Amino acid sequence: MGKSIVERAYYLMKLGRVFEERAKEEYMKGNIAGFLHLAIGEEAVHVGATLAFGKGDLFVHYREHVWALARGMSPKTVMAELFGKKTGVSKGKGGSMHLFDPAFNFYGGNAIVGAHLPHAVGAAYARKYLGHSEGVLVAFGDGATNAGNYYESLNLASLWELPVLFLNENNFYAIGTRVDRASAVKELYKKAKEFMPAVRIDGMNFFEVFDAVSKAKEYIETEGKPYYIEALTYRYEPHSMSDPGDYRSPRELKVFHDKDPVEFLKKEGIKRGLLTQEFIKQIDERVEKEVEEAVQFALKSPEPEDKELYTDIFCEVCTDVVP
Amino acid sequence: MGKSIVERAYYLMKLGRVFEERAKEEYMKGNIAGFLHLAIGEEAVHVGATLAFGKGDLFVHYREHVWALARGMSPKTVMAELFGKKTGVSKGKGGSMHLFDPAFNFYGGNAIVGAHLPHAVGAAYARKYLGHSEGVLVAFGDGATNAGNYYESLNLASLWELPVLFLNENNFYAIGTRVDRASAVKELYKKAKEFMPAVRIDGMNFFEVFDAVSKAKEYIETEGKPYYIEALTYRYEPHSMSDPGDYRSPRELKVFHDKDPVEFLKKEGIKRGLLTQEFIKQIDERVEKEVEEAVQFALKSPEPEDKELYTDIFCEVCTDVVP
Amino acid sequence: MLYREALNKALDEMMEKDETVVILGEDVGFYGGNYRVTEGLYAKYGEKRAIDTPIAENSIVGNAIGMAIGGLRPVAEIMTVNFILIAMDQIVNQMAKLRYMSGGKVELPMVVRTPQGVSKQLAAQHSQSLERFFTSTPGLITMVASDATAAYYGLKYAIELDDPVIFLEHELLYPMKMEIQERKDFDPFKADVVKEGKDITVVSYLKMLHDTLQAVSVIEKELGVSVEVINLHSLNPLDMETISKSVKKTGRFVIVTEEPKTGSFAGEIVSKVTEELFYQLDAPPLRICGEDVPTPYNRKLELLSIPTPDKIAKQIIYWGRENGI
Amino acid sequence: MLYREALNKALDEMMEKDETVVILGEDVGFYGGNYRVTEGLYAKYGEKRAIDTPIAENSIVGNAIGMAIGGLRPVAEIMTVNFILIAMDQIVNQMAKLRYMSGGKVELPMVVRTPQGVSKQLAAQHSQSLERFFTSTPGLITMVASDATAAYYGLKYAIELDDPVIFLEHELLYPMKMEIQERKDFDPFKADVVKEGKDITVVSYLKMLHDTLQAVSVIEKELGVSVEVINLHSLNPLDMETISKSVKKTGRFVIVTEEPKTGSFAGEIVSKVTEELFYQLDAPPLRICGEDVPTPYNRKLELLSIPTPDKIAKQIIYWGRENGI
Ligand SMILES: Cc1ncc(C[n+]2csc(CCOP(=O)(O)OP(=O)(O)O)c2C)c(N)n1
Ligand SMILES: Cc1ncc(C[n+]2csc(CCOP(=O)(O)OP(=O)(O)O)c2C)c(N)n1
Ligand SMILES: [Mg+2]
Ligand SMILES: [Mg+2]
Repeated sequence: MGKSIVERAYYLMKLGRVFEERAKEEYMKGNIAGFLHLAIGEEAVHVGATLAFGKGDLFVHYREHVWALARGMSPKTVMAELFGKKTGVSKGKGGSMHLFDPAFNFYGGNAIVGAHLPHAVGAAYARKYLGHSEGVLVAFGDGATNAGNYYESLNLASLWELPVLFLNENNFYAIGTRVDRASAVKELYKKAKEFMPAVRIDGMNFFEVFDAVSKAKEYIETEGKPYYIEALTYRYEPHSMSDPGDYRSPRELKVFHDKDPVEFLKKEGIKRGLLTQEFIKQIDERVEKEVEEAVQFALKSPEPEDKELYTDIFCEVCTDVVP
Repeated sequence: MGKSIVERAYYLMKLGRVFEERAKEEYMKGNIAGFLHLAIGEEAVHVGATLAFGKGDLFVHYREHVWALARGMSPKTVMAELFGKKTGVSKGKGGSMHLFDPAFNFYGGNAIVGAHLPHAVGAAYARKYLGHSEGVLVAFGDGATNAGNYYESLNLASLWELPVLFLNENNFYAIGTRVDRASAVKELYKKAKEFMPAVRIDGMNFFEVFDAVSKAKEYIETEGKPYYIEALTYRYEPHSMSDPGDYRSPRELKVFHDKDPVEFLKKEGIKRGLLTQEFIKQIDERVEKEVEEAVQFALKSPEPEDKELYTDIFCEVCTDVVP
Repeated sequence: MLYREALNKALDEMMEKDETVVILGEDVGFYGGNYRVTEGLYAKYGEKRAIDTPIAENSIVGNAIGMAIGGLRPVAEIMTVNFILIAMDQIVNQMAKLRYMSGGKVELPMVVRTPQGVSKQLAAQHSQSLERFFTSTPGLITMVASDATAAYYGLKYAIELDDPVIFLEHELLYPMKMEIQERKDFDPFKADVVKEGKDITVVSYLKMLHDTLQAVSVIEKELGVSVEVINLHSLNPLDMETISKSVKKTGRFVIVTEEPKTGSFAGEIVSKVTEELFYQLDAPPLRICGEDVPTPYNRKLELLSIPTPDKIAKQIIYWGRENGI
Repeated sequence: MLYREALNKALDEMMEKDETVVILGEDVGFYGGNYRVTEGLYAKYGEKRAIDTPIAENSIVGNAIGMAIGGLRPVAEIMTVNFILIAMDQIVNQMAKLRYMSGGKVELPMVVRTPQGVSKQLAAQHSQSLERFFTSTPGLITMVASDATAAYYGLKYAIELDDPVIFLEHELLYPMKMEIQERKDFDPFKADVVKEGKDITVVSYLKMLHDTLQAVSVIEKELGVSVEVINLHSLNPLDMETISKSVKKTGRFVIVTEEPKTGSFAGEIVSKVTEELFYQLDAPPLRICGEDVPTPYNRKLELLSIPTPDKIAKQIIYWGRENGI
């Protein structure tokens, strides 16, 4: 793995971490509201996968700030969206759970568990039909693997031979329900393996994620068929800001904190000679600054105008006819 | 296998066959309307499974006349239902697709593909909770195995350890779509085997069906866990009376006609000394008579009264308050 | 030509013209469609454009959304409206809302076509009209095709539109003989006054429009009035202008739909009319709708559960007399 | 006590009394419920009676139907109404129709509880009111719990009823302090006149009832009238008797709901009132509802999208003046 990729990864993982820690603060101050789902602890999956995957479409769920930042979306417009401002990526209409930007092939931010899987399958169909070479990545939680959408999507991607990478972020919990209390098959990737190659990886380890996704990308784009990765990861924070999160033991938390993906990348990067203390320091400072700027940008941005309530429902033709 | 069971099986399979052939005629005469789905060719599955399964709840789909007859429901009230008469099992309100009779633990007749699977899971939960010893059998087509309901039900029956026998009647077609054009996994039972023991059997062979279901019943009722059987079978008729059915080759039809389950049982029964020509002749005559009686009963039965339009929507309490 | 052939012609022409138009659904390809609406398109455009799907309605709509995101103009068929209930999340939470919640960044040029209504003895789970679910969802366009002209031009219009459209057909209209009238300027958002009159305004669509038209002469004769009949092509947005103009003239409003009355889309029109035209109304508005029951299998009961030409006439005549018309 | 505690008390008492009562849903057991409505029940009744399910709403409702068939009285929780869209087939095609299509042979004593409404900045996919989908489906009872009394008695009533009930709560009411009034004779099918008045009838329920009550004194002062407020406990069946009596007295009708106006349940009530009481009405009926938009995240826009006490007052005052009240 090249030095520049690891450097980029460190920057993005740190950016994600600091961005989200700050979002949490801003939530407590009342600048952000609604559901705020933090991915702190899951950065290796979000950043590793995004970097390895290249430019293909991303479909993710409501826990998506780090995905968006890793994709290159600006911390400013993402933060502004969390603040509900006009300058937000979704004009302040979507909020934390609904970041969208086709310019970055970034399609949500979906808040209905599993509902974006069929979108990813359809998009892969379209891209393949139109002769694009890039595949589609869809990420979803352990909780999403027990519902119909999931299963139908595995079948269709396989049946139609579509270049979809199913990335299952198994963080062991769906709100308060531990994975084994919801899924009869405890190793989730096994629920996919009749349909496509399926593997399980350590999602706390950037290198492992990057390699697995690189390999998967290669497979889906050359074979034109789907692939499945179950990445074991952990969210350090409760499900959302309104969850007490008291269903997890301190012991379990410690096990995963000891595997902190940002710390791991730092240590391992230095060990492999791909990162330096100097570089890390620089990045840490840069990230603090960027996040501060993002918050300032969001704070200073205007609210959407009242008339925005009625825009973006329909295209022009229909907007004209709707009373 | 005892002689009496084989005799009973022959009677029921023949009854099913003649009943449905007659239903088809009556449909053409205009005495039956709507969707009429015939199970001609599938009798070994319906009768074999019902006889082996004992008294536990049955949940089946719209192709259910033979299931109902095998369960012991009267050809008269079933035929009357097809005629839409007051004396029908569902008072003429359900028709061919909706035969229900809790007195026989018979719960449909559901016309939404796959929608009855969650009912079977819930019923098994209730029965187990209430301490019943009998399991629940749910039958469904190959077409039902590609949708969410199916998958969720496999997971739940396994997760909750419920005595459900999933009986997949793979007749190779969902209306005009051949099984391999809809399911990425071509051997359907493999889609269940991460969740429970799953086997594939020859559904044209009564003996094989009876044995497999007996074994499955034993398993679910002693282990309190689900089991899966994929029975390969064939519907000789088109999907329903409104389907031209021209998507299947004469060659394919011949292959399966050569395995006619009624003929097979006859031949094999005689060979094994479990049936006699004499007995068969008696039964054939009896069945003709019973079906004729059923038709006469249906013909002579009255239409439901007009006021029936508004009954059976709510229980008494609510019926009183609804304007 | 048959009504269903008008739909087929619309699909064929759009697919011919624009290779991003694809159709998908259960048995729409190789089999030619359960009601033969998509007949011939598989042979002509191949399996990549006439896409057979498994029985998985939630995916059909969800996949169509993804296809629209990915640059296609999908036309999804849900075999009958009864099965669309499985896809309600994709329709209400996704299809209708993605544009809005993305601040306008995600556009979904897609159509979900489906036939609805009470056909003949298909019983409760196969005999429903559900326009109320779509018309009450902000973000959806709900069109109806009551005749071959609306079927042909309306469907083409829907496919060309950049918004998600629910396009409702009626099972009993498919085999009906009708001609497509030359209507280059067809605008689904303008209702048609199919019969002029000056005393009673009757609005309807789909099969009920035809039943209403059959009832008109009896009503006119019995009440000694002239009836104006309006045919809607779009239920939401609704052409209140045409309705309003008519009601201002007649002072009396009737809506005929097949949905069960309580909670029906008919109630929405009645509310709009009452709110806007209260002082112009000379009689209470009348809804002629299906009964508030699941549809029974028995034919006699089934016919009791929905309006028929005879019942439409009787109810309007009764109401007319009660209200001094 | 809190509103949500009234619900908890109802569940607890019913589970205590009848061991066939079970609850099921996402996080209802071990976790105690997303809104803590089911808190403590897992500890008290065990995992077989406070059943945690995977995220599979269609199964939750479908399983509950099966449980009811199998001899239990299940109370299913759908975490929020937004997710019930995934279960619409089970609700509309199964739960509502099984009794009818079986000729009365299958009885479903079951409740599906779910909170709805616009909470605070949860955006389009998590901020909806969907009573129109249930109230327009023949075969379903739709109850609403607008206060602790209706929550407690209403839920117990629903659980004891032999029919399938959709029981709607409101997310913003959960943490509100209220007392359960002693109402042994509580009948959800009778609406309550919560405030008497003689000039305007205002009907509402759930959160909007509270907003309406807040608006009343301003309205009364500004218009110099007295307002009668009716609180519904059941939307279908609907207690038209109480509404009718009130409108006959006041001659003026207003309905306040949170649903987007077009196609709302409010429209159904307006239609019923207009049909039945046309000649008693002195002014056009008024619907105060949510706007016809998906719910935006931004707080200012969100508040523009739904009625508030202030807007309710303004709209009624404006309408009153326009119509000479
Ligand atoms: C269909 C649906 N049901 C319920 C919810 C409420 N809900 C939001 S997140 C969540 C848990 C999802 O867990 P998982 O898929 O593991 O993702 P994670 O939150 O762990 O990233 C639930 C139940 C929802 N948003 N959508
Ligand atoms: C959810 C749903 N979608 C579509 C249909 C229309 N439909 C009725 S039967 C059928 C085919 C079912 O095939 P299969 O499950 O193999 O059962 P079979 O008819 O072969 O017994 C379809 C698509 C339906 N009834 N329900
Ligand atoms: Mg999780
Ligand atoms: Mg089949």
